Amino acid sequence: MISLETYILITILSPLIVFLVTPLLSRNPNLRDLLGPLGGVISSYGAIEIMNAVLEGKIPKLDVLDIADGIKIGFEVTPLGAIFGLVASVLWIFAAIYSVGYMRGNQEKNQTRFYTFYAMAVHAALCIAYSGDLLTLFIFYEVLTFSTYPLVAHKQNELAQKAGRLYMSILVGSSVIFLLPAIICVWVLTGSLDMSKNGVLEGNLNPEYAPYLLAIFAFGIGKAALIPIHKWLPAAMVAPTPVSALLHAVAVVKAGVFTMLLILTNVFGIDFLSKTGASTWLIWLASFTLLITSIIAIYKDDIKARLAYSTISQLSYITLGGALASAMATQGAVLHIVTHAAGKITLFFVAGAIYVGAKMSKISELNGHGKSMPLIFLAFFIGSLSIIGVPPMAGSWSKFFLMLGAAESGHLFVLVVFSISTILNAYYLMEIPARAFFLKKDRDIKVKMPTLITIPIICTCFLTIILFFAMEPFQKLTSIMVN
Amino acid sequence: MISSSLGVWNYWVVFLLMMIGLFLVIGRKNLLKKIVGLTIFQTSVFLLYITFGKIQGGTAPILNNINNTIYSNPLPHVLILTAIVVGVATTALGLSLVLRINSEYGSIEEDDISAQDLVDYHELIETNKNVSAKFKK
Amino acid sequence: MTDIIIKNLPILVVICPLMMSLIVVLIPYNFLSWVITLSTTFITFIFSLLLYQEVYLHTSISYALGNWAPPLGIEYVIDKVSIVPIIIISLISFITTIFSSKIMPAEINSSSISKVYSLWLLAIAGLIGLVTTGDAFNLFVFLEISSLASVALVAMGGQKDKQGLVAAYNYLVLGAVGATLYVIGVGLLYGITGTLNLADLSKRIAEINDNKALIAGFGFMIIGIMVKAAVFPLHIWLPRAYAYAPSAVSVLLAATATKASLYILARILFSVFDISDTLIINTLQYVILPLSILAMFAGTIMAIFEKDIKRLLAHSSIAQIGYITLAFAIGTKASVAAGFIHLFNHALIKGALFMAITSMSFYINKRITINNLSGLGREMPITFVCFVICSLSLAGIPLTAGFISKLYIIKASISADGIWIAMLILASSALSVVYLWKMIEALWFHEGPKNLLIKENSLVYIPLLIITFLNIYFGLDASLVVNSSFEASEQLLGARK
Amino acid sequence: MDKNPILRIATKILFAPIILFGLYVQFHGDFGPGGGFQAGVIIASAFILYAIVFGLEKGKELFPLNINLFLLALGGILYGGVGIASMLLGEEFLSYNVLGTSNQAGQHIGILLVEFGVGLTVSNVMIALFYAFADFKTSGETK
Repeated sequence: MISLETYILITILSPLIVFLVTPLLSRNPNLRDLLGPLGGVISSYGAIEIMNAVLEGKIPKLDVLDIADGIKIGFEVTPLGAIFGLVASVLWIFAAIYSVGYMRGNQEKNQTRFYTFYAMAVHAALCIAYSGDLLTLFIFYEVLTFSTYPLVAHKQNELAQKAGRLYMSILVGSSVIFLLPAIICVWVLTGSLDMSKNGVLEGNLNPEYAPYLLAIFAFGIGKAALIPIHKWLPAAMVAPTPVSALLHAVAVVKAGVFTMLLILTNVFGIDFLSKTGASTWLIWLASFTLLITSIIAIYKDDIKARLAYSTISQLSYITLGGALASAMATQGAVLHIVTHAAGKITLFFVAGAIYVGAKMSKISELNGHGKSMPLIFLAFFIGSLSIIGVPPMAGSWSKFFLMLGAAESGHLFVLVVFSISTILNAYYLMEIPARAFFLKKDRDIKVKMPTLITIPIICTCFLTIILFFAMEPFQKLTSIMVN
Repeated sequence: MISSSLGVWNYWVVFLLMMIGLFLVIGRKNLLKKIVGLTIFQTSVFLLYITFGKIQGGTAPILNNINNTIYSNPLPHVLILTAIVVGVATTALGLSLVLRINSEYGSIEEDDISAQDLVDYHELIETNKNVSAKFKK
Repeated sequence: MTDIIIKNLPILVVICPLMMSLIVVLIPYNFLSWVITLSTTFITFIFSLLLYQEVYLHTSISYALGNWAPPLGIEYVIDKVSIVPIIIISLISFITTIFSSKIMPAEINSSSISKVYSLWLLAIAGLIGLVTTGDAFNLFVFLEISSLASVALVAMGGQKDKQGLVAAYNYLVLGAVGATLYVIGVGLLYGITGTLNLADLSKRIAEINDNKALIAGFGFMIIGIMVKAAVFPLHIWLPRAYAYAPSAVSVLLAATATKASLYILARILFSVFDISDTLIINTLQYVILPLSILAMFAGTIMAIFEKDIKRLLAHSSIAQIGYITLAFAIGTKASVAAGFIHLFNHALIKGALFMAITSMSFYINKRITINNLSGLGREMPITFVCFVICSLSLAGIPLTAGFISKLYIIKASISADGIWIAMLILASSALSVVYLWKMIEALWFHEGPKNLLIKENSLVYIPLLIITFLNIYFGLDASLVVNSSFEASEQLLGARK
Repeated sequence: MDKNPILRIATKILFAPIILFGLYVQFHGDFGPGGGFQAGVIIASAFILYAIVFGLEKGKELFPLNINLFLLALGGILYGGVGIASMLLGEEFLSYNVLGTSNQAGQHIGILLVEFGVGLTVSNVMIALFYAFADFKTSGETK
């Protein structure tokens, strides 16, 4: 029976192999484009095996490289890591297929470079998921930022460069100035870089400084897009849609909130937080981000910009869940990672499909085009239902647990925040299918939709429904994580 | 009384020379005068070392066969021998540079030189600017 | 034969390049002089590796010259502290000599090539001697040998661009003033203690408590060395000297010259004087610490606004020197070790960056400024990839050597509860990303002259590949560098704090 | 300069004694004041005097540049050679008391050779410097 360590290797190394092999195959595009989904399937297989192992309570551990005494690159799969790893690898399959359809539909230039860095980004995300200690986490967090830069600045025109510069300065700046010293503070305080199930800071940090250390951490994780450091996400929308689909709905932002949750649970520890109340300020900040970005999303006319702001608000759901420092809320937050990933990737796929098929990117132009692209808008409808949290979709589970957690932790005003934002979600997401199906068409456009785009959309859309019924293994994993 | 002040007297000269040398190096704009200042500065160090070596009543540190004569300490003298050679090397290098600068720039006044350098620097940046401007669409 | 070599290793490392520099000057054929220089630097590197082994066999080797017993005669001291700069200098000089084969003839007319290589070996011998000697005045002699040879080398740049002469002139005058200040300091200390041997000096200084001449001597010595090490306010000579020197020379000087003087600064501060007496603590806290913080920010900001790339890299060197002096100024064992780690890593990083830029200007045969960088990335892929990796290493991005040194400096400053110092370090290193990114963006994204038919010459990019590989290797497996630095700081600070 | 007979004759007469005095200073270095540096400068001054009075070309004829460079390097190599010889004989670098039969003789030989090496180098450096400055054409000929 293959040992656990090789599963970790399978999951992590398959995107790396795709990264190394793709440039060699730039001659024949078909083989090169096949690599992506193939790599995705292999790494998902590994991820599923790891998840089963973690479900049985085993903790796969693998030390790769010993840099110096006390510093090493080592992998250790936490329940949270297993979930994120599975989400990233499974959705990579669909995103790889989708990007082939999109890139060919749009005749984009230098696709080989695109696919190589695409695979590298997934590799970095998976390494973050399975990282064993804070330093490995930081190393691959940086590698993820640097491997996504060529994707964001793909078009190489003036706009892409400016967006790339903003993207890099915020993400690298925040992680170098805040996250690195925070990690080193933990290293100095606890004497080692490792994390443990219910927090390492218990005895080593006197409680008054806990909020300040948490603040350095929170503002260090630029990818979790809290208010002052969220500007990079809308700016990164200038990238081609497969990039914003996988990266800004799944890999990059999820790595951010994954790191946030990991810090909150495995470095600070839930009961240490609830005891010292160190994260109350984070609850206020997350709720504020949540509401403000939902309101901004309403005024955004461009589809991708609206989805970008909706992503920022959904990320704050997860940060809020973690900050509530209650077992139930953390479970809700982790489940929200899964459901939001599935839902949001569908919405981004649809936005890309509309752009490729009908060359439209403004919501106001969508009136009456429901009939010409029925499947696409139906998928959008189901996806947004899941994000809003309507029962037959997976999103309802995570929102339910989040609200339960809010009640359990005694912060009742958070319940109010959740309900207001659900209403806002409904408003700005439902506007698109409503315009498409009910309003009158002002001009008709010949729609040419490549099949390679519709397949992934349908799959991810069904995923949101299947997840509603198949939420049981994820829920078991989060309960292992919490108690 | 004089001998005690004598020791002090030497150091006054040393540090006076040193400050004159430094002033010339910093104050003067002419490159040649800087080299002269530098040499004065280094000579003052030689004097400093020799005054350290002087032992009262000691003769020059050259062996003479009258036994138990007191010699002043030979070590500073030897060190200064090397320091002199170093001083010569520095001055020679400095002067040859001044010559080359004079033949390239036509003057050894610091202001004219830095003026010409500034002109060259901006010219270099300008020529490349329109090169890259041509390629920006 | 081998035991003679082993016994005389400390001196062999110095006289091997020194003697060969005298021989090389007589060789008329340019290629032959390059071959001899290359083999000499290679042998010196092998000797330094053997020395590394010897030092870790018995903790410190003292080698008396000309059968005068140590306190009187000149004593060469090799211990775990001085082996670090020796390895740095010999390694970098070997790689740079490979690099100089194609680059040197392009900038210096063929009649004076063998003279340049003799000066080249002389400068290397001076630097290695500076680091091995245990005698204060002998240190001055080597200081002068290395700086005069470097001035002459920089002046060679005057053949291509006349500003090289003025840069050499400034370097000479400032270097001579610095060295003379150092001699005055040594003289004052000799006047009080009566000895020139550094180890003996530190014993005698410990006995004298706060004698005025001692403080004056210390002051002169430190200022003199700070001029040579280009610590912030005294660094005016460095940008122009590195910018207008011939390409290969600027690579050598950028990576090794200041490193030797920084090591001497550490040796004077910590081993000659005692870290626990108030004089040193005050100097560290109220002089060197603020100066290095100023250096970090001034260097980086100057680099951001600089147009000429070689000057930009020189300004960034000043900022990096600020990191090293800051690490020394914090004064704990961990921070001095972090200083040594960055001493090693910065030599690799800055050497690689200068190599990349100078090979680019060699290919397009023009002086590189931010404007004519545009589009070159696609024309010369190997050089560009190496340049990107090494600038990531400068910014301290993980998996590179720069990250390791940044990690340890911040850890040292935080554990010396200087969280503000850590924040300042990170802010300035984040600022350094600005000018690095400006260059990378210009190289890759901007449109430039197409199909320049640049054929990347193997002799030029092989050393670049070697040094980039070292940058990554010491990022992945830094245990060698980290352990020897901690051993060095252990020995340097000894039983003290 | 070269048409003035008094100077020409004076230099012709003085040339040999200066060299002789230089050699005297050179080889009496270890008893009385003297040694390599001073002797080298004295010997160099003889050649420079000749070059000044008889013109640079004649000076170069007397003492050509490439020999000058060769001797310059030879002096340094001699100095280092003594050191390496003593190293090969088992002692530390430059402990030349090993060279001779007894310590005393070894010291004697060693210091003599070393001083001679220094004398050679210093004299040739001074001459080289004089040549460099003397025929420096303003056209920027390389140093």
